[in-house]
Amino acid sequence: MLATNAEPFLKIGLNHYLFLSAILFSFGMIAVLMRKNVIVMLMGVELMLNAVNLSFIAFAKELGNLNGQIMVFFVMTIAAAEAGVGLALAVAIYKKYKDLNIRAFEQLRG
Amino acid sequence: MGSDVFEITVNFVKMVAIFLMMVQLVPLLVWVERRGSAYIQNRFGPNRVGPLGLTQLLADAVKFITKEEFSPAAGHWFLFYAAPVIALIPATLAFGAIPLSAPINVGSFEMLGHTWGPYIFKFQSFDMGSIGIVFVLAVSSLAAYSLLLAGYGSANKYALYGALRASAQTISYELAMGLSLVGILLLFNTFSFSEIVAVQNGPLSFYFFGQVVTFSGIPNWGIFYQPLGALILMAAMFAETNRLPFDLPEAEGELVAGYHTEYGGIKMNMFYIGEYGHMLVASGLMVTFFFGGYTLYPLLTPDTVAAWFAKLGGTEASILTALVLHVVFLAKVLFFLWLFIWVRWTLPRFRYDQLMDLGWKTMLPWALGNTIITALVIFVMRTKW
Amino acid sequence: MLMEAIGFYAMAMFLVFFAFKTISDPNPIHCALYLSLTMIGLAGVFYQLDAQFIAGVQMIVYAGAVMVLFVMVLMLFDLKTELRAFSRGLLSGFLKIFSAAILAGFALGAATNSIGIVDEQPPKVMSANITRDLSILLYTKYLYAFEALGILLLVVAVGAVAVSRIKGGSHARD
Amino acid sequence: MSQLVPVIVLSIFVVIFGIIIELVALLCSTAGKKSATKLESYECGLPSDTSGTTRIPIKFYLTAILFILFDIEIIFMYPWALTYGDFISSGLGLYILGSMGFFLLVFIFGLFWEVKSKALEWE
Repeated sequence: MLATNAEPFLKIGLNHYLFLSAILFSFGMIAVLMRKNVIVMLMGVELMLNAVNLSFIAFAKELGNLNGQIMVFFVMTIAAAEAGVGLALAVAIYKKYKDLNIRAFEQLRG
Repeated sequence: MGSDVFEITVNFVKMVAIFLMMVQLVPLLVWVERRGSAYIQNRFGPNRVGPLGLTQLLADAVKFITKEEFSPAAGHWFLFYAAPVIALIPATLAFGAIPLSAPINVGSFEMLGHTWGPYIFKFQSFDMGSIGIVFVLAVSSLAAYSLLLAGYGSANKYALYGALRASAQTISYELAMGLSLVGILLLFNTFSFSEIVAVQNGPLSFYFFGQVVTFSGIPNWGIFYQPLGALILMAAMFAETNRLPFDLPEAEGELVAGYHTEYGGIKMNMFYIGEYGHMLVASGLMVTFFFGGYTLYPLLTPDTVAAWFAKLGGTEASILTALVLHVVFLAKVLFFLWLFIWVRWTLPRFRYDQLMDLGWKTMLPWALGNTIITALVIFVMRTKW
Repeated sequence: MLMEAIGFYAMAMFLVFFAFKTISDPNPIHCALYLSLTMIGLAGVFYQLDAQFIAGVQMIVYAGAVMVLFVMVLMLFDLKTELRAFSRGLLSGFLKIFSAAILAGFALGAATNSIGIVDEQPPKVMSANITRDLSILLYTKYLYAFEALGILLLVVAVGAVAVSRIKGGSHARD
Repeated sequence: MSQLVPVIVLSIFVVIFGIIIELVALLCSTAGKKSATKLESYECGLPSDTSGTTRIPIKFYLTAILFILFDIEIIFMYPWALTYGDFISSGLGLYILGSMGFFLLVFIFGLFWEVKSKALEWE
């Protein structure tokens, strides 16, 4: 009886990984929405991308199909490029306004 | 780690032993370095304490442990104390993945009224199988963290600047290091260390316009195919370990002592363990990729050595074979470690702009050229015309 | 099965803990360090899910390069602990919390509801050498994407250099 | 999973080893007077001036970002090197050489551009 009840928790499958991925994604999203520091927001974006990578890989394993892993490879590349450009912009903003608060970006017009 | 108590215990003990081997090498190398530098510079070096100054190491250890412990008030004490511990991890994990000798086959035996089945123990902390090389690169890319943490935790301008210099240098030379390995991977087409060692354990044989050409008597070592790759890897390793001629992070004329300005006593020594561990990993990688790993064809291969002990049979023969091959590996590694020390006391230090120019504008293009030429030659030679 | 479950839950707790610390710590450098620990843990999970090469790439690219860049940039700025790490403002704060909660609920709900979408199948056996199959796939089916990424990286390199050349101070606020 | 356990165990062991060494050193350390001057950051004996931002050249950051981009390009070469022999032996040598040749061309152009635009100059 106990064994059958505990089975959904003990038999690790796709759902567990998807759930973990969803939690990490939510954390990343909260960081993007609620932090003030631009760089911490970028970290939130990285966390979200990684959570998506996790679900890609979980699906790849479940379906026995390597396309998901290839996709993760591409996502990682683009995420690294995005982090590079994002940080370059943050450095440029910091040089101008001596501040990393997201509010500093409101000045960016014209 | 294993399927039963015996296997788990042996694997754990093996792991700890390999780690302690790495740690134990440090005082010995420090002694070799002091005496060797003294020899090179026509001095005596430490020769008062014990025979040949060997017990100087014990005196030093006592001194290190009894130094006063404190962390700078402006700094971040947790990161300050964490940095030396983190410095140990990359070298240890990378060294654990390199095969140090042939695997040991243990036949089934009786102990405590229980038959313990046959085991195979790899002579390395863990076998990462088909991604061994990627694992080593991945782990050694974490080395920049301990430098950055040390610089940040000390709250010292020299330390911070030294840490930034050190990590910029480490990551710059990682490019040349990663690219210099592509040539050898193109040749052997595998990420597994044991397969690379197995390929090199044989006569020199390669494709020559679609025909296999074999030179018996010459080992099939990577150095014969990739001399430039070996040279670039070696130079990049010097920069990765932050040793002379690339020890800009601790250029005392400019930066006091770089990222370990605020460190003293045993914490300083832990950075040394990390540095010498990196040297050990570098030597191990050189030996494994370019000098046949633990084999020495045609004299000492797993087969010929096993034939010596054929009379003993079974487990004992396997253990003795592994030990003999391990001595072969150690001899090769010690040669490279001596090379590290020799170069340190021979060459002067670079300037920082020269260092970065060498990494980005000289070694990276050369490694790229090496890769392209290797690919072209392999394509021309292996295609059946 | 039990060992697998213990491994998974240990890993999951590690990840969730450090991800939480990442988004909640007031000091940005600590955030970056916690995030790099999260990345290393994710590499472990990838390894466990038969993506050995991807796990290695995750370590090299994320833990070894991107997060080092983050830490370096934060040291460049010499930021102190932020007294107000989270943005404030009554209405916008409420809206943010509300939308974050709704979106998090959507994500978790999607994960929960996806139970049963993928049919129970006998576990497919991945081929013996996944890395080799992965690379063959990369250079045949996904060749176009691969070349496009090469060009994207070139563009990003040029762009990053150009952005970092922007002179500061000429149009400063004060 | 079974392959990952030894790595985790060894990492934990090393961390514990390091902590124990630091604790032993802490216990054995000679007690000295803790003065404010001693706890100050070392600046060659001058009174420390930790206020004000340390100015770090932007170069370090630029080097790091270029490192990331080139590192990814190098990582793309690893799977290529792994399967190069397979492609050649199945008669697709020219295909794989050409596809990587284009990628390498872009790589070399990028490196050339960085050198040309003096992004890699240190003075």
